Amino acid sequence: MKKRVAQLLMLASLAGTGLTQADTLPEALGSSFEAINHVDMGRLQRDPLQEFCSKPRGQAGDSAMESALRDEAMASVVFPAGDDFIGDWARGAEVANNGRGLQYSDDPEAPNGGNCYACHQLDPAEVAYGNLGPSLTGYGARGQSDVMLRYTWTKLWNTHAYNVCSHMPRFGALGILTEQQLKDLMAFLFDPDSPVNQSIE
Amino acid sequence: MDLMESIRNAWRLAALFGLLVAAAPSFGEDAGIFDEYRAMFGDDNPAVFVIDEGEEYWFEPQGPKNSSLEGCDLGLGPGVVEGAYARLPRYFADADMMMDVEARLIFCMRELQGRPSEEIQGYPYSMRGDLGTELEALVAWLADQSSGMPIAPGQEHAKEREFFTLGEQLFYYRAGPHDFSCATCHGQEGKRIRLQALPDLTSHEGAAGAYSAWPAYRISEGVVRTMGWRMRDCFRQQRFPLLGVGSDVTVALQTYLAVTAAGAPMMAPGLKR
Amino acid sequence: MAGKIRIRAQLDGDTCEVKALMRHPMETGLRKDQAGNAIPAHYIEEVTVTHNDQVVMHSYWGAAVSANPFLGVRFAGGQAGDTVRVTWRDNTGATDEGETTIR
Amino acid sequence: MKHESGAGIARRGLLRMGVFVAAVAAVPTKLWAAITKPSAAFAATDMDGTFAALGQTPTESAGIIFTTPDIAENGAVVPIKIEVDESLLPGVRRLYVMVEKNPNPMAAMFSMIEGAAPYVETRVKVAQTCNLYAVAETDSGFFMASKETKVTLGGCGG
Repeated sequence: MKKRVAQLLMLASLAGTGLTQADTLPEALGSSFEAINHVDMGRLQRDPLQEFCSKPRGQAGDSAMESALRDEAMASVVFPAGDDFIGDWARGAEVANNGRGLQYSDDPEAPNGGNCYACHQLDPAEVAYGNLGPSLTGYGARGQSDVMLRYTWTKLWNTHAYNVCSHMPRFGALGILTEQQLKDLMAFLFDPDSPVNQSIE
Repeated sequence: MDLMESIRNAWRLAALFGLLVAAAPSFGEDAGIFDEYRAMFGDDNPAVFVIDEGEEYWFEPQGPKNSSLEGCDLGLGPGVVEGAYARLPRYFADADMMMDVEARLIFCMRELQGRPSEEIQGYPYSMRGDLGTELEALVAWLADQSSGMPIAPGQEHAKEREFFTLGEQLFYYRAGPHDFSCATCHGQEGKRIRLQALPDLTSHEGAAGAYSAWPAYRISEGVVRTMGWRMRDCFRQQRFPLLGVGSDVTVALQTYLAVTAAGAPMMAPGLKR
Repeated sequence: MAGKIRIRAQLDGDTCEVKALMRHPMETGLRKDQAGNAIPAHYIEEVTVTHNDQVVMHSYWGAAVSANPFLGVRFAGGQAGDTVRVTWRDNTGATDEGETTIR
Repeated sequence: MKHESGAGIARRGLLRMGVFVAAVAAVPTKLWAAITKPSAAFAATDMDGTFAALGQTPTESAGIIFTTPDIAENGAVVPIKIEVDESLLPGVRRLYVMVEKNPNPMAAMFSMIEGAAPYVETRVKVAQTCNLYAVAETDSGFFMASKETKVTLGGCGG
């Protein structure tokens, strides 16, 4: 990856002279972005999954590739020791509400958020929720079996294990959230005392 | 596992007593919840001040050459500002480059005024506590000079068509620790993030609504923001590095958007959250 | 005198409706800039509206009035062609004014 | 908006955003001195303190028609409108706007002088979801109306 970044940076310095303009995607990326704070140019490199999922809408991907990526995603999931899935729902609520983390404007020392409300309804009392993903209000009522817990953990860890090219970030697989934060989110979803599972008048 | 068992029991109890959560109320897209709020603003858009300031900057002699920008060719000939914004981005033979309004202004400042590009590129957009920057003001005025005119970016030159394709590829480019592309948020109709409606920028209607309204006075920040800033800040939230002003990526994406929006009238500077 | 206040004054029956938009950052003194330094408080403290040199409305503001402030007031006794003036003074002592005629 | 020549150009050289080149207005000093600023009320840090500084906790009045949005897209700018039904509440001399949970609730005080109607529209900052107050001062004391405005978390939350 370092070599690739160096290559991109070299292109960037060429473009900076104003003598040339990009003709290709990698050239354009290399000449247009610059590293800032803790965010480096390596961020622009795609892994095979990202590359596969970058096809313009309507363009079908190779189905063999798709199942290989799905299998790889499934294999990437690390379950908590002793299947101890459930943390503290109140802390989970904070993770769900926090939209910060990994932006160049964020404090790299502060914990990352899950930004769940950007896309999902959770606590029914919170009116500011997005709809890019399905509503998760009342999630605990979907069941509390081991299968359900493992399924949900897997979705949080690497959503592509079930839905290749889902819009959701890979919170576990890419290290956005810690194992403890994921457990707290699980509690936020499943704990009967969690606001997610309360009704409002 | 005791904890899990007790949680399951609690659920069984809850179900028994019929306490399960009722379907929570759900808003549609924007569902008009901010209509009342937005209606209270009426026509009073503080961008009017910024438009005036932009006009003053255009005619003000500056830089080592002590020259104004009056001779700047925005694509319709030197000094022609009316309708020029609506025809961007476009290919400029004198620079042999595709340029958006910001790239072109920086080019003109260098060529006509002798000001180094870094002067503007280093501080293009307002930071907290600022009332505005020269670039924002110029863009606001130029957009106002195209108000009501149809969006009609250049697509004759090979480079112009190439940049449309490049822009489309960039729109779907997923990368970074969150796997986000532009399409993650702006590729479907009827979506919102938190409560903010997300235009589907792949459709003519969505692209037209978005492209025609920038630059805009952003009430949350008290300043006019440009389309270039909008792109930069989207990429910040995509967890990408810093997007350069007037860079190939921003020009290509704006070309993709403007072509998708073509024909719709410019309505900028608008009023945004 | 070209100040940075936009004013509209329109008659609606006997009432003159005045709407003014002012150019001011209205800093609370509680915010920090990108470098983490406090941005000093800077806000309009006093605003008056006059009709043909007669003060009709006087106000004191805190920093909680939004940036680039908007003010709408109404008064009786105005006639088309009369002068309406809006004047402000901020906490640094700077002042600005703008005027228009009633339509 | 077309470019004008003449006087406009002269001031172009003076203009730099972020630096206020204020017009030196010929403001009669008596305008500023006519009414004393209720500094203690502006400095109070909660509603009780604000009312105490004014000298009285206002009574609810149906005569104050207070319009604020139920939900604001952004707390930095919340439009408010105060109207008074003078058949219910005559003789209003002053109107105040207060935001319960701001560091200093008092946002503004408006004094109605020659011919001014008890009416005001402005936009205020609302730090968090809370009650907004419209207070009217008459010869017989202080009256109020209040309304909650929800402030939502915007955009991507970061």
